[in-house]
Amino acid sequence: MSLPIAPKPALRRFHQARWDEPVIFELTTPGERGVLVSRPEPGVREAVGDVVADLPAGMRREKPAALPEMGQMRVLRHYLRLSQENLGADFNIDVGQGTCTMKYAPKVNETLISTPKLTELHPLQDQGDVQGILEIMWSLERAVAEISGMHSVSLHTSGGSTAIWTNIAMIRAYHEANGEGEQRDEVITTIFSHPSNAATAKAAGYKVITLYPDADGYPDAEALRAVIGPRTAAIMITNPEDTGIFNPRVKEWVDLAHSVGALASYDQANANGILGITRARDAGFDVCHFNLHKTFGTPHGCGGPGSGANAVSEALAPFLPGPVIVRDGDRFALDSDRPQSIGKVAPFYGVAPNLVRAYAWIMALGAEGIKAVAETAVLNNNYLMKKILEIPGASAPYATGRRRIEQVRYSWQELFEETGISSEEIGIRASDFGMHYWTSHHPYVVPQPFTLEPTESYSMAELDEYAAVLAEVAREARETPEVVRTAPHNQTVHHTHHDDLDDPERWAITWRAYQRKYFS
Amino acid sequence: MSLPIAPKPALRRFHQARWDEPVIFELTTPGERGVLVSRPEPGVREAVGDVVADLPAGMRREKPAALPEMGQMRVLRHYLRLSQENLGADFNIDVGQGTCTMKYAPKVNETLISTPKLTELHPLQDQGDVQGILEIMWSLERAVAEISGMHSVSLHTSGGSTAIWTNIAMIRAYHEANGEGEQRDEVITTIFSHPSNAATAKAAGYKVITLYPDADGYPDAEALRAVIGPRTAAIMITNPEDTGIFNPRVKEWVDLAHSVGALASYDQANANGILGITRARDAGFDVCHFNLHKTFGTPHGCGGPGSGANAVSEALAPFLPGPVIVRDGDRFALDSDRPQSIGKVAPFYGVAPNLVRAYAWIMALGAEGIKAVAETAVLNNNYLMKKILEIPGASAPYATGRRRIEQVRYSWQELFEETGISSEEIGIRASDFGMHYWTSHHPYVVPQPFTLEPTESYSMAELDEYAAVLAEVAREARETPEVVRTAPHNQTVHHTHHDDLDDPERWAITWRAYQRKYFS
Amino acid sequence: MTQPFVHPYLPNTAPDVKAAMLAAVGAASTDEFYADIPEGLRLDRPLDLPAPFVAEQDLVRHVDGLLGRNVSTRERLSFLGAGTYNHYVPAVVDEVINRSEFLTAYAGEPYEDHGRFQALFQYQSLMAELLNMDVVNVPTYDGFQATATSLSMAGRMSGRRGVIVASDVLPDKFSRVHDFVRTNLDLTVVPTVNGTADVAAVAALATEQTAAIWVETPSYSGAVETAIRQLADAAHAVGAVLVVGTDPVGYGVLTPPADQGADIVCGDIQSLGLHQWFGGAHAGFIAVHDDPRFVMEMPSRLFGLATTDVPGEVGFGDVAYDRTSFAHREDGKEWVGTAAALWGIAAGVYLALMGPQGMADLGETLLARTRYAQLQLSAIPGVALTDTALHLREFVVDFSAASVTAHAVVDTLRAQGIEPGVAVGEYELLVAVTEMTGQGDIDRLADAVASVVAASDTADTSTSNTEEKSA
Amino acid sequence: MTQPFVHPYLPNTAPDVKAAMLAAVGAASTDEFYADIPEGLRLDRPLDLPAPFVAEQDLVRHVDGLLGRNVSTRERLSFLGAGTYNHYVPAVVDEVINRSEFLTAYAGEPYEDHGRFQALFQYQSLMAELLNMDVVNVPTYDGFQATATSLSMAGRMSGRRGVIVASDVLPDKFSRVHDFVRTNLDLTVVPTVNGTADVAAVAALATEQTAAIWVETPSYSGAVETAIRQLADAAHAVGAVLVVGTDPVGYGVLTPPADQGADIVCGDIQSLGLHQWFGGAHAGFIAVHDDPRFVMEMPSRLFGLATTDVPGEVGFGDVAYDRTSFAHREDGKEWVGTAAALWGIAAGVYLALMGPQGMADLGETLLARTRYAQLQLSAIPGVALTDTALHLREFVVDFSAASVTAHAVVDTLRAQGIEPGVAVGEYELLVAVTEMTGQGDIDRLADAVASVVAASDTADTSTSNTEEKSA
Ligand SMILES: Cc1ncc(COP(=O)(O)O)c(C=O)c1O
Ligand SMILES: Cc1ncc(COP(=O)(O)O)c(C=O)c1O
Repeated sequence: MSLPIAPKPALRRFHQARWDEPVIFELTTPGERGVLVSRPEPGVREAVGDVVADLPAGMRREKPAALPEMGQMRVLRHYLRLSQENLGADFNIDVGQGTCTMKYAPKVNETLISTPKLTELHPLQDQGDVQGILEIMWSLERAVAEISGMHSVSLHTSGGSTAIWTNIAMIRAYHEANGEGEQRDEVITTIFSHPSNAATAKAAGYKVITLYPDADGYPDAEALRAVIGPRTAAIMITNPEDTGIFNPRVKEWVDLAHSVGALASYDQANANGILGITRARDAGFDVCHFNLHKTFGTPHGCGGPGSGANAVSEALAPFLPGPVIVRDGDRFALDSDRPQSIGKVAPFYGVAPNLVRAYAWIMALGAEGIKAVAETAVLNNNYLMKKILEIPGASAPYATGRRRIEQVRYSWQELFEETGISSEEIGIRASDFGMHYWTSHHPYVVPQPFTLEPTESYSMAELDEYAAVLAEVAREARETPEVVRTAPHNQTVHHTHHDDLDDPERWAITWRAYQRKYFS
Repeated sequence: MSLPIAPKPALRRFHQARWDEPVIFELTTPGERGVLVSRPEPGVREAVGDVVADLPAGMRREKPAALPEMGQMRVLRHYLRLSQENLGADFNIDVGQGTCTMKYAPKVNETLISTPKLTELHPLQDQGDVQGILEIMWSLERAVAEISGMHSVSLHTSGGSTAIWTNIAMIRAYHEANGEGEQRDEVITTIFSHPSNAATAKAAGYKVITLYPDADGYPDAEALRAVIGPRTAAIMITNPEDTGIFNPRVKEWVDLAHSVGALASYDQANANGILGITRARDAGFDVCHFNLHKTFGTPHGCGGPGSGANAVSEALAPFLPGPVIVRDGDRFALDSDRPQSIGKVAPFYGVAPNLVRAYAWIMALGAEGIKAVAETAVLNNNYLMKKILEIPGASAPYATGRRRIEQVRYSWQELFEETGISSEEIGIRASDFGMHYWTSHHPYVVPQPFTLEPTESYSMAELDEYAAVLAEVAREARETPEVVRTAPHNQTVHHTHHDDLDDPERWAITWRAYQRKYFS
Repeated sequence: MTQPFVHPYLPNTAPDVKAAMLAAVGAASTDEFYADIPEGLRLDRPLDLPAPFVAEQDLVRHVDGLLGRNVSTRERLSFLGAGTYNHYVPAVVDEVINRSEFLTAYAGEPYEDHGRFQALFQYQSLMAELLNMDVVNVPTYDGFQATATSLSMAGRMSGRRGVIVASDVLPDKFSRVHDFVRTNLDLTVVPTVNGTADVAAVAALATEQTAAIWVETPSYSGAVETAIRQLADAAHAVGAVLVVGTDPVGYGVLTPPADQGADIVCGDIQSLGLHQWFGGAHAGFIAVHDDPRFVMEMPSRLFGLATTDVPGEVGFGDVAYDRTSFAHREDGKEWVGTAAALWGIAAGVYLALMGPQGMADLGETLLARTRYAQLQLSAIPGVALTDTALHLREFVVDFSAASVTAHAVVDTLRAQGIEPGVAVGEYELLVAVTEMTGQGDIDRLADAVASVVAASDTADTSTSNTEEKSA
Repeated sequence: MTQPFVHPYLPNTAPDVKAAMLAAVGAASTDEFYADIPEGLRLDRPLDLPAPFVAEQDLVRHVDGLLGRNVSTRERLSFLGAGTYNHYVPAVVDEVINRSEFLTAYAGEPYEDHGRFQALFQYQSLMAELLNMDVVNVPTYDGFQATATSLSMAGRMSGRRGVIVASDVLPDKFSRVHDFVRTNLDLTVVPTVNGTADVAAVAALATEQTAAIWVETPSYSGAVETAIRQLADAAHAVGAVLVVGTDPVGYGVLTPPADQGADIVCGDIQSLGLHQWFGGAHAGFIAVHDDPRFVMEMPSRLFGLATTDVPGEVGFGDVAYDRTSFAHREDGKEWVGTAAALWGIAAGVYLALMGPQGMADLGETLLARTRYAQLQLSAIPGVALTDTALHLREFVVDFSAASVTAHAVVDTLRAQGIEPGVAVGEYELLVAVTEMTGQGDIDRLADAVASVVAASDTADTSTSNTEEKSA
């Protein structure tokens, strides 16, 4: 063959890196060293003697920890190889982690945070030495307040769910402060609100009432009316819900809550489509949270650290975790003198690198840009929905014919009925094309679910590519189902057997447990 | 199947990442932007008017440059995908780029250089503002002087070959200064000295005489005696040569050169096995160079920037490129007042990031460590040689039964005769196992050559793995030659056709040329 | 500039693309997509945010300018600890966690995210070796949360409410734990003696209502608990569990609590390869034995080994996913969400680099330098240690005999570029020493403290006490 | 500590491994491997090097300490250029070239190093679009080398020795080029008029002995050559080629020399996505038309497209490898070696990010700010421009009318944290303006200069000249 090169086929011929690396313990070589540590100086040794030999009886570790012994480059190589076996959002069209808002985490923000002036800042330094970061945090609080319409903001938590915990912890403290702590022992949520709303409320001691949507998939205000009452501490809802459907009667929900003395808590992790469009406080919510690692462009780090932002009305402000940042002219200070505060929710003041990233993200876009984020996210979502619904076997249950906000919970139920191929299998096969989606959307109220949230970050061409892959896999499900069932084929590893993972006799959660269970 | 996991097979089941990305121009979407640039302020616009419209006739570009238009994340994704399709030394057992000394480039050095105090330093700043980098450069010069035994060092060049050019440029200036510029028009080198010695001498105007080794593969002193004389400007040799063989009579060579008034120039790019063991000046050399990107652990960057260090005797010191760093107590300064200097060899003072890396590498090891580098490199090399010579069909021509220093030029001639499979084909097939070697060792004095240089960086286990792969490919060459011939199979791309590349009518060196030749 | 707003982060703001996409879905404008949002809830003005820096170079100048106003512990000599420690982070750790593949990934399957599963399984396994325990979770948010959850686990397992707090706990940690568990558990604090647990008092308090005894080692003040075995026995005697909150940094030389009877060991891994990050880089571990009663109470993800269709291939998956709130909402164990996986990967790389010898060396260095600092400071007239316990990395010095407040010491030394520690009482200063604070640094601290004390001595003639205070 | 020397960079220094390897090859010690090195050449003492910092943390402290003594252009207001420029480097550029895969790779085949081949092919292609030329090399060391080689190519092609230097060339560049070509070429400098080429004088000098006319645009002083077409005609009239040395940064708005008859266009790409690096980040490009007479004279590698066994797969390989010294030693064209590939990848990423609009915006910003700076400075009494040519990014101001030396200006402004430029004559200062120096920065410079001049004015009553000097 000679030039020119033939046109590329419709679908990418992908193969993920496969290094077939052993588990790191198998790479050990006695005597190798990965990094050397500063050792006590002769003067120190002389002064203190042999501190290890002098340890009290029983306090000296008998056998060295059975960590691997490896040269530095081999450790590096091992982990670099593993990294290539991981599909970060920078690499794939990461629209398949619906509700998780995988957007571009701008590289410039990585540059900004990589200064020792942040990495090596101690939280208890002289406040005069930390004015820069305090100003950034304060400014970020103010921006979140404006975006939510709320009065005060805390940035302390390192994830969305712990921010939701903080919401309920503040609600609990509020009712207690009003002498209604005992009386209000119920929290109402909806099935398409993120599970952490239910789970944190339960952990805080509440009975959880979960409402199901009406026939059109809209949150059911009549159902709410039926259960809400003097025992209600709060409604805790996501909006748009995990279906991408916005509750048009959300204000009515909030008003209902208030009418019985309950508070309204808004899980705003799904805010990406409504930034600058509508605000939590304007609908009357008392408290809400955002995931900075979703909506505000901080990276997800394989599952954290994220960053939660809790925003509250003036009435709830005294309950925010402490300390808070206060501004006095050009100076910023930490104020811990807050008697009604729920106290600490995290060691210090939040995930500083993520706070700087989120701040930089906002400052790169401004009001106009942030609104464009929302508008582009919904445009992308409705565009992708059109593409997906063209695939035979795919559907978007509920609110048929209506637009969605930033994501859609789809269903492969039709395809499943026709072919027996499950949504999970389709997702796995999609990975053979360098894409994938996540299917943990329990309980499967939507059968054979998959949730796509294209955010603002992906180009039209990429959305087309993603839809084309799903169409191809759906075709395979009909025409060559074995290919799908035995997938993945172009991946780092092959079809994995999960039975051992649920059996205490057989599971192996660490290498040492594995060795003990199977080789001793 | 259930746990435990079966043992891994002897050879890694590798597949390199395959993203099947188009050439970047095909990713363009009109209107997208990758990064925005600071624009003239209103006040500037007012003062200067429309500078573009005001350009003199013919000076304003008519059609915008046909660069792609892409959002930032898509540019990033494209290049990140390409990066995974590249096998850096961090990823593979990179012993196959013989003579290139692929060693660990310590990651800590990347951290050290990534400060704005280096990246954003301008070479013409107030010398008071650049004392840190000047001290590092000065100290590195001193270390190279000690390692070579030479008097003075320049770090200006950005590669080994340009350092060799600098050697011959200094030699030329020296002879000219002595009135022998015209007379001395020949340079003598050996066939197993790196080609750049011959090529730079030619570029400097010299006639090049190339000597072949004696029957044992040792540089042939009698051959030298036969050609050396009053026309000789210099001998320019590598030692150990590209075969890994050290010339035991090297002092005799240098003395011979001096006896006819010629200079002796030492290509020390292959010094990795002799650091702290033997020194250029101690053998009488007048000038030598090191590749900091080989011996001193700076990364190769896909082919540069590297960094060359030229070291010279006191007699040659006046000819070093300018400026030089001078120390005065605690202060370091740049001295440009050097009338005999050959002048500039590069824009400023060398590849600063590499100079800092090399300095840090030396300071991490010290005298004991650096000698251990050499000893470990030769241990690794002789160990690997043993493993390779156990493979039927592989041989190490010359000096049979003797040890080598840091590398060995091997031959697959026997295997080739038996199977018709060439060394190049074997190298390509090895890439299916995540390894490879380079075969550009022209002219093929050693037939079907491959050169392995394991350096000090690879563990015994990795050397075993490398040898096992070659053994396997050699077995395939005999038993399933088609597998080898049609390789690669587990790579980013498949067997590539190279005919178009040598035909001016058909070659396509840029996208625009390709479009013009094939699509217009 | 009347160019349309096209932003590098928003490819589909390119006008032609946007128009094509709108056309494809049959919408006249993006407004149509918001049909479900009532007019009354629509924000009718632009957000009131500062003018942006859309050119990347301008953004950098702005943010660099702000961060440039910070002065870090690299520019000060720092003995600050109290939860966040100044340990060395090997460059390879940062290299790995800054890899785009890890940094930007989230929740892929064990196929396309094999690397993440393996890296986190290895983290679990490496921690397990350091702690001599068989099960370690994918990190939760921080050591505060890990401890709160560990105590809650004990409560859920036993159905009891009582928790005896046997050690001095960092007040902020106590605050977090208390608010987290207070609906389900009652915390009773038993004052320590000479820095560590009053074993007899603790044992005496343990009853059939006790869910757990909670020990911290090193404690708030850096004291190492040497009576874990006895405390475990006391717990076990009443059917309770021993929860040990700890910092794993010392277990290269110290006996891990599991070897002394601990049932749940938990804490923070910031010391293992994470920068200080202004207190923003914490991650919590919970370690238990391989006992399903314990394991099934853990809320976090647990990655386990699995076979694949190909012999010898190492596969991974979620162990007992049904525990989680992902699977069962409020019927799961507490909840699981985005937590601190990347920090776990970092700690794994750190432990792999350090190896047994590195951790042993580190432990020894910490013990030695801590002791050295204790000696140097307590040799200053008027300065005393508050206890004679074994200390790792932190200890408290008392200036009361010198009549100098801790705040005065802090203020004076800060003016010299030294952060001498955290004032934890009127006269008490919590000093942290790590492998980053060498002998010269400690000597400098001691000299500076001696000057402050001497200066006050001249001002105030009260006698000084060179003895260790509680000796 | 009597532990054996085991270093993290040297895995096989682990004693058991070393012993096993020695045993495997039948050697008693590593000394045996050096049998060929005569005793007399063996160094019989340890190298005399400073004591190392084997603990990584100590190394970092040491090197950070040294580099910490630098004060960078981020901490000063810098108008320094003269070959290295303060342009903005988008973060994505650094992310890509810092990827381990690119950073540590070298010379793999187009299979396992497909990414490198594609990235460099794309670099060539992106540069080609900016320059409107069909062939661009894999970068050589720097713009100095690129120019020296370009002229040598002209000499080799024509067999002639004459080179007419039509522009003001940076003296260091001239030095490098001269020493490189002097054996084969004679350089004749024709003085410029008003900053640019004296076309008539150049044309008059061109003969059948002329291999090339060499133009620099922007010149040493930042003057843009507007008569390239005429110079090309002059060259072509005698069978010579026009070699244009340039900085590609302006070609988003300026007509590229190829459109005006240039045969070889060469220069440096530091402006395209590389940091200043103390002058250590240069890379040279050579661009020619797709004419084998030119292409076959290029010493550097050239990557070209190729088909593979799989339709639609994009393959790559070396174009005309036989040109190179790799293939034919001294019979190749000059030589090829490790040069500056990574910087080329960087420049490719930069151009892909910038796109046509970004490069147009950048060009406009540079022209506008340059002009603005010229206006602001020349408005100061006693300060004049040295020519009226069109300038891009750099220009020279003359203080002779104010009787202030350039060095005095530099010294005074440095004390205020401003690097006002490079003194290039007793009274002449070369000032560089980029997209990084905003209006406020330029105003600050002008104010500072005005103060210096005013101060000297008070001291010295000589009249000042507000006219542009050579106008
Ligand atoms: C609506 C909603 N709420 C809460 C969360 C939980 O956030 P996190 O994963 O940070 O705990 C998510 C994340 O998926 C979400 O989509
Ligand atoms: C012995 C020898 N000399 C010179 C060189 C040339 O170095 P560079 O590639 O930096 O030009 C090499 C590199 O391969 C070499 O091995």
